[in-house]
Amino acid sequence: LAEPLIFELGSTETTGVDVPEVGEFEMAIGGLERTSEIGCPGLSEPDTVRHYTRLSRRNYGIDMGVFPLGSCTMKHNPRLNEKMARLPGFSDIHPLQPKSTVRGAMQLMDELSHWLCTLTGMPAVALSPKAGAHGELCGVMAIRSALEARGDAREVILCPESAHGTNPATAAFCGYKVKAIPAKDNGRVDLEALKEALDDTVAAVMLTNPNTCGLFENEIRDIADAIHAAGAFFYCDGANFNAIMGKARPGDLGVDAMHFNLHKTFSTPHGGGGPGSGPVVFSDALKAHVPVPFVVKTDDGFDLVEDADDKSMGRLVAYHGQMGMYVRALSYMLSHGADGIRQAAEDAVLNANYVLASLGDVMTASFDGPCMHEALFDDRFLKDTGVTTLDFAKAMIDEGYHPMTMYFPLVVHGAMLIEPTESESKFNMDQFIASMRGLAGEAKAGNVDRFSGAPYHAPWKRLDETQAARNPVLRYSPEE
Amino acid sequence: LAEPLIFELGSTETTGVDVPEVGEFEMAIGGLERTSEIGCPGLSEPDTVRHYTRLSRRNYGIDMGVFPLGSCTMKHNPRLNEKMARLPGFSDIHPLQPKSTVRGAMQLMDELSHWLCTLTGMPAVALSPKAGAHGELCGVMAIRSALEARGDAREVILCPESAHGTNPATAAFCGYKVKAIPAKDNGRVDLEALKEALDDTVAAVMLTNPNTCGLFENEIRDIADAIHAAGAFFYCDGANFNAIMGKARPGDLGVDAMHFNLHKTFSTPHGGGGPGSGPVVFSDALKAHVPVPFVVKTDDGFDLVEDADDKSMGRLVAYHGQMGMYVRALSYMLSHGADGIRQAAEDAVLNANYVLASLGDVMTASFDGPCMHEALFDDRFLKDTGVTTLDFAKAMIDEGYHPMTMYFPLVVHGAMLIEPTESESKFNMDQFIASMRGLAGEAKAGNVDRFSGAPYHAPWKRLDETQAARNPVLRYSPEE
Amino acid sequence: MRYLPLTATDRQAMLDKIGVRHVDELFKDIPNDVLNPEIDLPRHKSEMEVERYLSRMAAKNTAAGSVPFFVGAGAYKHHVPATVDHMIQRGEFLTAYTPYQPEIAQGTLQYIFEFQTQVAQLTGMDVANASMYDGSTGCSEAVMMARRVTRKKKAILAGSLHAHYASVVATTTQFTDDVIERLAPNPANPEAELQAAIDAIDADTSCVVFQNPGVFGSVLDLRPLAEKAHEHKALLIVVVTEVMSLGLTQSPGEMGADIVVGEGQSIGNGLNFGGPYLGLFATNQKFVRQMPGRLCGETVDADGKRGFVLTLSTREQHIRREKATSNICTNSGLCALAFTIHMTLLGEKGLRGVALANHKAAVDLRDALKGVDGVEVLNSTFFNELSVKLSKDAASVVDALADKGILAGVPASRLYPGEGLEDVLILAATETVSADDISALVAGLKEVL
Amino acid sequence: MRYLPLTATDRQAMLDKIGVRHVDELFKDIPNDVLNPEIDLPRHKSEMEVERYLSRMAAKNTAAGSVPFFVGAGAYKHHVPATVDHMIQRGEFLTAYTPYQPEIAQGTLQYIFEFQTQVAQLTGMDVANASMYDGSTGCSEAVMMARRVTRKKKAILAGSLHAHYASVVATTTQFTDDVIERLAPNPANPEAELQAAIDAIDADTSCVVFQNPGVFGSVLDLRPLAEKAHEHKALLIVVVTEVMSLGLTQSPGEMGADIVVGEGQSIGNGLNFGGPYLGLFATNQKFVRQMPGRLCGETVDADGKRGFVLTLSTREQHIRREKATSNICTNSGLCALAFTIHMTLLGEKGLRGVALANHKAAVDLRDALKGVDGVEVLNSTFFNELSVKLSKDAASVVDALADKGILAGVPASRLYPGEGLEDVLILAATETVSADDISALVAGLKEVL
Repeated sequence: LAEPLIFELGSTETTGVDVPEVGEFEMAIGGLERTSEIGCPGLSEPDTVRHYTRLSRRNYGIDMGVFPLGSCTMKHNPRLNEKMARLPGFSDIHPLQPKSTVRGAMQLMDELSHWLCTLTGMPAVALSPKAGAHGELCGVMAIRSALEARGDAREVILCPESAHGTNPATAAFCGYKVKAIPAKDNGRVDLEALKEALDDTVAAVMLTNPNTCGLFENEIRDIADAIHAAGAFFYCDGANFNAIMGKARPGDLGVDAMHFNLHKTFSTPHGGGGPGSGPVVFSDALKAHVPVPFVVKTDDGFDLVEDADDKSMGRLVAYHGQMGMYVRALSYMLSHGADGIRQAAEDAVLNANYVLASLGDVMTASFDGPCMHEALFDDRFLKDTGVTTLDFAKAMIDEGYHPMTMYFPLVVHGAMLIEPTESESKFNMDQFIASMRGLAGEAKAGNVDRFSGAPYHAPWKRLDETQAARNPVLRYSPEE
Repeated sequence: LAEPLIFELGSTETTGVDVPEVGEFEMAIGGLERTSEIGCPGLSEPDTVRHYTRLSRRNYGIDMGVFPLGSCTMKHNPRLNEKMARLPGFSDIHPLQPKSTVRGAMQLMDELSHWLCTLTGMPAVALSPKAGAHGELCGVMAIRSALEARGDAREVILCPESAHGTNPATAAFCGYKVKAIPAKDNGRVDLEALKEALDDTVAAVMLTNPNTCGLFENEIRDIADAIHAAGAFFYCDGANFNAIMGKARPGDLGVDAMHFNLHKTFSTPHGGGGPGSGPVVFSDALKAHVPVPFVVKTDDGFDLVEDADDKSMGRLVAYHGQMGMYVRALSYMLSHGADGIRQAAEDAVLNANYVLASLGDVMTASFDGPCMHEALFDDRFLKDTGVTTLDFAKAMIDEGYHPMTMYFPLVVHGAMLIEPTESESKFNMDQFIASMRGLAGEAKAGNVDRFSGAPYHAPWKRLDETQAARNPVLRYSPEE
Repeated sequence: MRYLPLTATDRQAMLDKIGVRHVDELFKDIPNDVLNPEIDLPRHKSEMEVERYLSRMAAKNTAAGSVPFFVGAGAYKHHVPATVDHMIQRGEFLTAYTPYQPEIAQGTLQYIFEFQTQVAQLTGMDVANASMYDGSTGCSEAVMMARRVTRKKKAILAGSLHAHYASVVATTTQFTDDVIERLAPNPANPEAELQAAIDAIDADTSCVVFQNPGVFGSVLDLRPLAEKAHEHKALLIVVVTEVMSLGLTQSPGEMGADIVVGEGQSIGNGLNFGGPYLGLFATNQKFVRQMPGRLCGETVDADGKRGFVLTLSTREQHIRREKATSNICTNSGLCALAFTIHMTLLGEKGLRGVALANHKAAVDLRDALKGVDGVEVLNSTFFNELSVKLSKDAASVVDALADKGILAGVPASRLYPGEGLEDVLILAATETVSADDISALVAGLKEVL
Repeated sequence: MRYLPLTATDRQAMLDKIGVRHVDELFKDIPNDVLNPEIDLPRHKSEMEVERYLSRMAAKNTAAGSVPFFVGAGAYKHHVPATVDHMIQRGEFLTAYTPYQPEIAQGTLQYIFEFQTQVAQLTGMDVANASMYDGSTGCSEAVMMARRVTRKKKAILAGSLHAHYASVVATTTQFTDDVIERLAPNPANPEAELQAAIDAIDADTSCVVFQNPGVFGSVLDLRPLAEKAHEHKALLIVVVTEVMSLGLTQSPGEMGADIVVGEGQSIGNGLNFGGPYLGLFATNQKFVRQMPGRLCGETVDADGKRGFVLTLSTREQHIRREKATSNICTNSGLCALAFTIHMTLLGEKGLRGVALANHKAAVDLRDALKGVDGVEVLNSTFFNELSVKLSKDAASVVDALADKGILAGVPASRLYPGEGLEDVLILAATETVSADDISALVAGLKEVL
């Protein structure tokens, strides 16, 4: 059943709140009262609850089943975290309250910083970036600040072809030209090609490690050495940190800056597209350039530094960043502890390799194993079946699963990137594997109809994205 | 997709909690350690969340749509109530804490009592009964206590044929014989027959008012007078109080005792079958016999009376009753206020009469209007269609609605009792009416298939209740 | 009014459709002189106002989690995982009705089936029902069931039984010809309590009700009691007010119980000042048709797919009316859901672990109390609760400690007034009690005694 | 570990299937000498331990709701209905990903479409995006968008703009050749701020950024600014940090804005010490393809049924990579959901009512402050916030009042250090401020000044 829009359900006369009556008084808004209609309808509370309950039931989330979306680390969101973030002492404090009234908040930021630095072996962290891409921006700006501080005007950033789109976008945002580094047949960076590309125009190399093919860059230290030898900085995209947390520290591998996605690695909710949080850890070479604000220890507790000095890059956000996400991430870390964090990484990698080993005979793995936390397949096994990667993914919906990531990374044809995360049980994995094997078998058996119109059992059939883009309807209008 | 049982999903080795390690110590349980396996499987937290999320999606609740279940008052459950009930000052207090540490709890019970007494015009209330039927028990026991106190051994309770099953069950529970009072053609008690039945063996008359046909007993005062003239007591089943709250007070109508269903009238959640709460208000004639505990005002606040005196019937429950429900009910009352409570009753009655007026031409109303908060139809309009009340109700599921109450009250054939409550908007009512008209039209058009196999679009087809009762399987067993 | 969707325009259109001019024409059956009375209660309040009003009221109570806390006696403070409360608030659970339409209530029905199984497993019995109101009302239902089964009248309530439970049984049966024999509490000698119960059984006995752990905390082997009862064709009803104990001790079923009644609050549910709680009710297969309350059973749908329905409802009031086994209708569905979710999180492994942590806390408490002058520990066995004899009146000691911000337990005299137990205090120590809490209690007792 | 489902048995079976003996064989690509480092952090904790640990930390902060509270300056305490937080915690919303698979994400997509419409209606603009991180980053995106639209470099930031927003713009553009001209704040003369912004516009100007109500609270008619900007083919970017004001004042669209950037926190979202919040971003139809961030559009499915998809993604980084309009990827989905649910509850009627209650509270505050010696109210216009000049250093006054349990506002010097505003205090009064709160503030000020 279709759910109407609120504009079709409500009226501007209806409201789901009781407003205090204020009586007559002389206003002081300079004669600028709004006289036009705003047009926003209201619904009573019962109808509001129903509308959003029904909408929610048209969504698929981690809470419903396996969500093997590669590169996105769709792990369990503990409800404890939600409860902790809602403690009035965290949720009901203002970013500009006197510091004497937010000692616990400063302590929390300091502890979170300590965990992030310890897990990465890095000396400094900037908490404030609002999301992963924002963290990248922070990292690259720190690199540029450091280079400018030493009078070194470099203009190029190197990225592998398999990088997330945010990497080149961020580099361009900071005024850099982006050059691609080729990959080798084994899915890793071509070290020799990298060395050739590295010269004194290169400001930084941005690498994701484990990379977007789900592989660890096994020449990482040679890469780091080469970067540093060229006077450049090594930026690591930490999107895939889940695979190695507690197992290896980026600081031990020569990384100069790395952002986290707290909502991936440390289980703050994806929330249908955010909010995120993208703290960045820095090496000694970059730490002078971190943005304000940050927490420092004082003799009698903590202080917040809010004004930038000469070296700091400045301020990336109003206030102090994503406090609500910090609470959730620290709650996750405290719950797991050092032992549980390592175990989580091991289980994530184990689950991915279990998928790789269990599907390798019916689907085509792009690279030799072992993989890290995600298993990459391509569409060679669909050759001549008439079934595309997209079809295959949509058919997974009919099996009760969210599809894997498709067509990314770009370096293999028709990519299917499966990341189970550590949250999946063997029972779930075995069911998932059986479904995938079943689908692969049906594709090979020529059962094209099973795929071409999929999903059949979702609330909607495939949606027409072309029409949406050609004639964008971005808001409700009554004349429709 | 079927959801396995936890016994099929989990293992006794798995747990979703982290237990503190206590080390070795000498136990003191008299050598009675459990050595046998308990057999309860555990699930990790993510799998637990998924299991119950998926189960929940197989349910229909008020939050999903119109729930016109007659006699059950399925009104909106405000989320504020849930939030208030979870304040640690209410949810995290022990019933046997020192009274000096629960002053707020006693105040809340006192205020709730005040609201219930004021709305009914009755002088006393017993809060502790755990549900409506338990409240009935409390009421009838008070009546018997009062009769015994005056040395009057009566043995009969009169109930109308249309009564809820709990009424005769309760009367029997208290050692009374139950005799039925016939109804008149207009759906009300036959006053003359009642008068005839009333003699000095009758302890009480139990009436639901508004009655289960959705009608107000318009001879209520004559009924009360007749009851009292016979030396009997007038028990009113308050299940349908929603129709008259704020509009009329049972105390003004000669009622001696009436229970509430807080989960119906005052919006505490039905919760798939409870918990309920069944406070009972009493007239002066009965108030000496209320059970303990109860709150009394003192010079410096409140006190809890926990020990029964000679007149009190005793104790019906451990502790103080359903505190969590008291908080929700008072939150509802404070939110509505005296004005909103009356408005709610009017809207509930208006919605029901709107249904009656809008469906009267295509379905057969059992009695002439106006009705109170529910509209009663019977199956005369389905005559010769091959469609039964049950079929019709199940077809409503395919329209996206919870069925109405069927085959109750027993006094009309193939009853369909529709109670929209005040929570429904006109928009919702119009959609519902259109669906019902559509179904009635299809039934009359002979489209029997539409009904006989219904529901077609629910997750399950009709379930075999006969098999369940013939060979009861009441628990999971591994050998199955 | 934020909960009322009808607008003034809607109301007028609807009155027009009905064909009346004023809504009060719909209330014409109500005698006119009592219609629309003056109601002397406040007008509606905004959500913010209600929230502030009730929050101020709540703040006048001392929350268990905010102080050293040793109060038990049938209701226990345990840590309930956040997941439990989160899940039970899903609208599809919270706002569903009793599952009379099984096609759209399989969520409720399946969790009840899981719940019934878990309760049967925990208690060591064959079958359990879908929950009662609470332990005390369940106890009274058990006594009445024993009468139906045995067709005998006399119920023996042991001294170990929580006073409220005994009162509820007595109150509920006062207008029947049941005979209720209440034995005296004896905190100093639980074995004597057991023996007294054994001795009280005779040919007229329908059942003997024994709580284990007892209200004073002792854990006993009930096999001798079961034997004697069964010799006389009486039923043994075992009451468990601390269901967490079943993770550590032998089950009532193993000891020979015929009916087990439990208070399920400890698992999944908060203290809530005494309610809502949930009654556990389990028995053996042969007595199923004499059981009160709802039952959920497995079946199949028209396609042969496994599903669940309420069953054996011919025992119930809505079918049998005055011939029903009980008048109970509403159960504790949402509390049972909380129970079953918490049990699923725990599993056998977690339950055993938490139970052990409870026992350890109580052992630590006992050891600490042994060093306090004026305190004599009465128990030789216990799970997470024990009784002590104080050198002063227990109620006044509890009040004095409450003034110091320590909730020290339940004075036995609050449950058993006039029974000479003024110097007895009942203290519980669950997994939520820390070493600091125990130290605070000990220090407080030393000051007060 | 309660979040990790694999048992030891499972792990072994999986290793066997993979064909390795130890999990570390799967990590063989990591240099062996850095594998499995000693991590000097605590071991895992039970849920109860974590809850206690974090609760103690939270208790060291003063919650806004627990004291008289007048802190604003871009983040506001409002009453958010319980329904909002309840609904956003439904797992299907909370744990969904960005809606790239529209067939199973219509819940998210439809609410985004509703959100975009609501934001467009509130701001008086044609279209809005699916949200930015917050107002400050949205502001910086707006400046960069203006550059793309006008192909000019100079952005003028008016003195009314929140200092953090101006800093974010400056920081974010520091490595581009944009020219950022920051005008001085002037709390005593907002009209002069406006005139300075008008005067600063020239042919090189890409945009002028004006906050309304300004950071010091004044509400101005921006039509003259829009006229001058449009004369010079520059864009007017209006920043609204208190979106609740749009329920009472004319919209930026009505005043001629080309881009409206808002901080949406006030509706649906708590204070959260500054985040997560949500940026509102609206513009006119003709600029849609230069907009940053996600957009949801209407379409149909294969059966012709209305549905929604993310659209115009060719602007975005995952398609365009280094040529994208922004590097933004994650948005504030859940905060936007809270916004749209709260807006749905409010509706136009509720929004206007709450906005009026805010203004009334601020009028009451102004009137009360007028009676305090040493306090000079600087504003002649305001919505729910105003600035005062004190006879003492504002920061020390705020600290002194904090010690008395009153959170009195934001000293202007915290936002504008070294700009000679040490005696200026910014105070907000929302619908949550009671008459008692104002009395407490006045009494406190009288003691401190």
